[in-house]
Amino acid sequence: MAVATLGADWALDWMQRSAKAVNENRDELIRLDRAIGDGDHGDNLDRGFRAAIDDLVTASPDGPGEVFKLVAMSLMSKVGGAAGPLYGSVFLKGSKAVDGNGELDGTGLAEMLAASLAGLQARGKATTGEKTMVDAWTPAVEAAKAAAAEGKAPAEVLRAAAAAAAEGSDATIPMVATKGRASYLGERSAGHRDPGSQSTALILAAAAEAAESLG
Amino acid sequence: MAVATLGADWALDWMQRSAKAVNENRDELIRLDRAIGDGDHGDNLDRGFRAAIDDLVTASPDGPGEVFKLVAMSLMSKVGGAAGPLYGSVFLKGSKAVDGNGELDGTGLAEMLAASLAGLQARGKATTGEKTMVDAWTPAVEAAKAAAAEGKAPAEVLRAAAAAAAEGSDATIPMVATKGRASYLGERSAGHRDPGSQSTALILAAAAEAAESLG
Amino acid sequence: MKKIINQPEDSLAEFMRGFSKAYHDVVALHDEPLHFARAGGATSGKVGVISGGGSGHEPLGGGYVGVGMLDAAAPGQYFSSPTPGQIHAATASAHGGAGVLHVVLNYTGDVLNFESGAELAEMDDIEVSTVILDDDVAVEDSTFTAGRRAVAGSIVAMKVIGAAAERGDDLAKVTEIAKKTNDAMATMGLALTPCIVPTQGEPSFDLGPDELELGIGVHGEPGVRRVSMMPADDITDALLDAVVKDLELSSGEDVLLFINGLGATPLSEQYIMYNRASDQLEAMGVNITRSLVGNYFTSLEMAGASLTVMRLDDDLTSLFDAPVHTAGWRAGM
Amino acid sequence: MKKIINQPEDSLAEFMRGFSKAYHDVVALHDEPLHFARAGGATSGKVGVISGGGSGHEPLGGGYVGVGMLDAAAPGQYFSSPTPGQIHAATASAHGGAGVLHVVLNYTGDVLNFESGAELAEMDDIEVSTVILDDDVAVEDSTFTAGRRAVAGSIVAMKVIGAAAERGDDLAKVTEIAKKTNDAMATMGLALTPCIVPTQGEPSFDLGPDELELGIGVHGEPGVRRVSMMPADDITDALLDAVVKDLELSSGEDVLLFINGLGATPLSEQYIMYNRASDQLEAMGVNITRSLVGNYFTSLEMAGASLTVMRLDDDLTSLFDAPVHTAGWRAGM
Ligand SMILES: Nc1ncnc2c1ncn2[C@@H]1O[C@H](COP(=O)(O)OP(=O)(O)O)[C@@H](O)[C@H]1O
Ligand SMILES: Nc1ncnc2c1ncn2[C@@H]1O[C@H](COP(=O)(O)OP(=O)(O)O)[C@@H](O)[C@H]1O
Ligand SMILES: [Mg+2]
Ligand SMILES: [Mg+2]
Ligand SMILES: [Mg+2]
Ligand SMILES: [Mg+2]
Repeated sequence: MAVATLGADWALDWMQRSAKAVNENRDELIRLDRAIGDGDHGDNLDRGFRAAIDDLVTASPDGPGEVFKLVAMSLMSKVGGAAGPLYGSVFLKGSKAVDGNGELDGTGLAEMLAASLAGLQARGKATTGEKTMVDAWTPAVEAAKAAAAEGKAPAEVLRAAAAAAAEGSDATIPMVATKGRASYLGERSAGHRDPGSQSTALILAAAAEAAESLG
Repeated sequence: MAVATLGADWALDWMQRSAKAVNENRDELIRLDRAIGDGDHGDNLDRGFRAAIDDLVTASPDGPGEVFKLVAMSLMSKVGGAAGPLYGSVFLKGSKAVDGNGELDGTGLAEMLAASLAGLQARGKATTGEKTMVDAWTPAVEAAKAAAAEGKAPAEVLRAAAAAAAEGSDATIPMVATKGRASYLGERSAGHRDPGSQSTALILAAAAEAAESLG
Repeated sequence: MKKIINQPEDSLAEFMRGFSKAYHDVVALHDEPLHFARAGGATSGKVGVISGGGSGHEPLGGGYVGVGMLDAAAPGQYFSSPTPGQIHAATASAHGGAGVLHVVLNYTGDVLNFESGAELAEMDDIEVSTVILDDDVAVEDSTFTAGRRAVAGSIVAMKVIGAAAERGDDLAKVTEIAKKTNDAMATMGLALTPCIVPTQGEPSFDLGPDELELGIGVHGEPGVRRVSMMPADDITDALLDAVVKDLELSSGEDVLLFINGLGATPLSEQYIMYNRASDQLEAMGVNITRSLVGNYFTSLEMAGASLTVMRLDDDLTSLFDAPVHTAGWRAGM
Repeated sequence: MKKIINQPEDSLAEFMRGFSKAYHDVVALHDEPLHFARAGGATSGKVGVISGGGSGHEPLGGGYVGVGMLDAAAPGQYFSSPTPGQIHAATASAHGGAGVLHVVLNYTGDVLNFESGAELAEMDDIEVSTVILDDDVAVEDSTFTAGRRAVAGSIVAMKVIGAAAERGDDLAKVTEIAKKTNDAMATMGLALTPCIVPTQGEPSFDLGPDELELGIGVHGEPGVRRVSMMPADDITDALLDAVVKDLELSSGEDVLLFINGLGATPLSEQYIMYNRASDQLEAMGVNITRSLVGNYFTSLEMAGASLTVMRLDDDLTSLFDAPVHTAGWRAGM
């Protein structure tokens, strides 16, 4: 039976799994970004998550809130590109949503993800349908909220979010970009998956796996 | 039976056939020069002979001496590279060897070719065995002299010269260059035909054909 | 990947170290956070001018830092914008007490990171003003996109803006000139072959052996139209038409004509474009009073070029002519 | 052949026309015979300095004509020396009454054509002196070859020689400085990819996807050794070793370190070489008192670079530092 709340261990494991997933999918993310952007998304995130993991190892964060804050700072100071400040906001706002350094139950997770999305949108000013990572985050947050409202366990909430993010990413394929570098292509951006939506799906899948591995 | 002397018509026809041969072998000469030089020999000579033909058409040279002098001036002023001044000297000294604007018999041809070779060597300071066009001209002159001494007709003298030039060019293949651009390669120049010896063989073959076409 | 590098991930650091040693009389390399500043430090009482962006657009990075141009620059990773920390540090290095202008190239990443960098600088009580450059007409300006991109014209903008700061204009005035400069120019480019970012190891895009791409982005972002190879005159006309239309140029006007090479295109090909464009502009009655041709904003070893036209008045002309001493642009001193 | 050209055989003329329009304040293009001269004409009483050689080594041709460098230049076809007529005309344009120095790059074609050009000029009663440059150590100097080749160091030689003429040295003295300059320098280069001469339409040589060629000639003449790709540090060490050995450099000496790009090699890669070479020279106790990095002598769009070291004394240093205003090199004015 799944654990009822997630703490610092889960948060650390999530980040480690994210770093691994990004690293394994580095070339794929580069390929996606090359089609409608400048081809550096895989490199940016790989560098950023490596730096974050290094920082996490030297610091000893007490709870998930501190983990996310450290990750946010690493991403913002090491990544650059659009992904740096955007994922930086995601984790910074997420960290603030974690009450103290408390553990997160299903509802807490859904609230944290909602805060992350709000941070992303405050920074990037994008809404759904603009072919950005917002198109993965928005359905993920909705799915997490629905699962939490049904009283699902944290691992299930995260799995629902991850599945919705993946679908959301699929849905970016036919879209015409109106934000970010891909928007410079206009109609020619249609027919390609948005790289940021794909990295979002990878990162949320890592969150679910980390929770599931707790049993 | 072959004609006994060659005049302006032959000289003009020679130059036209030379221009054609160089043009048809332009890529081959480029390829040879690329292996041990800078790849422009075909382009240099093609440009030079085109210019020479243009100049010949507007001028109306009275005899072979005038034809060769005009060609020498065109090559020297239009070609550049090593081939420009070298072939320039060849035709300039050749033109001076033609008595007045007289017709050339076998002996006259052999003398003219000998003067050409002397001009080439005065300019380029190369001797045989240095992997240059001198290695084609030297046997050509010897063969022409021998044929003339045997009283051969002009066409036969030139055919002998052309055959010897072709053999002389073959002989450059194993040589190590010690003059011209190929000398910068040292030992690595061995195993490749010298492009200038090849163009010499083409030009002397054109001389023989022009004579043979007179019947 | 055939490149003169050691470990791909060390390339940037090694290049920057070599650069700063070779040009130690002009620029200083600062670490943690990484940025370039003038060797002499900030000029007291002068408006500071900084820029920044992804590396690989040579000689940008430190190449335009020096008297008459930038006070500092924040170089990101290859083709990736610098971080807020770098921008903050560059701003502090450039601050001579009269505020700092951020010259930002219009890419989402650059804009976001410069916004955060400006916030950090303002927390230090440095007055920051921002101009966003977007000279590329290949991408239609529309409220439905992130706007137009910034390409080679940016370098001329940095030159003109730097000269205004150097002559003592205040922050408001320098900002105004910066906006005017951006409005006065339009650029469009093309690429024939891609480049390889060392840390990516693969070509930034694929083009057939007989294809070229019009309106290419300087990071290899796809352009407007992929077409079969055409003669230089046709290529030039396609670029010039778009630029002239955007600027609504008319007979009797004075302009700068600027051909920029993307890296692997010989100068001779750039001058062939210049030759055509100048004939066409003259035929329209436009006066080319200033010219610039060369690799001023590359995409590593991409083959291709861009064409920029900038409308000139007396003030912009004298700012363009003002002395400048940087690694990448030197004149009059 | 992907190039921004029209008809291949028109490329040179179109490029030169574009170039001379863009730089009409510095150089003038003269036709029949084709050559470039300073826009203001010869300087009365000054020794004239001319050079010439095949086109494609950009920005050579007209790019180094101007105050502080050349008075005139005779550009040949791509990679083919100019004709005696061009050299004669360039000599006449450069003659200010104090004689003219021919700065000749050591290739048989160049030497032969300059000899004839000098003869023609002397028939006009112009005193001509000649220096033959041969900085390339890749090719062993030996009485059995046509000697060493002239490569990138030639540009530094032209700068130094031009400065000596500009300060008023007479023909004998300028010639002496020219010879001393040539003796003080050594260069070696490498190539990663060939270039395509427009009129040839094919790569100048073939190299495997994982090969490089050490000691390559600037026209694509085969080099010393074809080897597998190596790290930048190893490449740099190989070039530097040959150069240091040739110059018999020793600790405590002052030198110029010059990295030259052949066309398609990004500046960042050139600075990676600079970074390594400067560390190595410093470790030997050699002082790098002057630096130069960039595309000063290209082979069209060849990828590759060369490394030049020049021993400096006070006089050569001040000539290197003297003001210069040409399209390709500008400083101090
Ligand atoms: N305004 C925005 N809001 C949300 N996401 C954005 C925005 N702009 C870009 N993105 C995301 O950023 C991704 C690109 O990131 P990255 O390649 O690292 O940066 P850059 O575009 O600077 O090279 C896009 O795929 C998209 O998902
Ligand atoms: N000193 C010399 N004497 C005679 N022939 C020479 C000499 N130097 C070079 N050549 C000839 O010139 C040819 C090269 O001509 P070309 O390619 O047109 O000139 P370049 O070497 O200037 O590119 C060589 O193949 C060789 O036959
Ligand atoms: Mg990207
Ligand atoms: Mg040749
Ligand atoms: Mg990027
Ligand atoms: Mg040649």
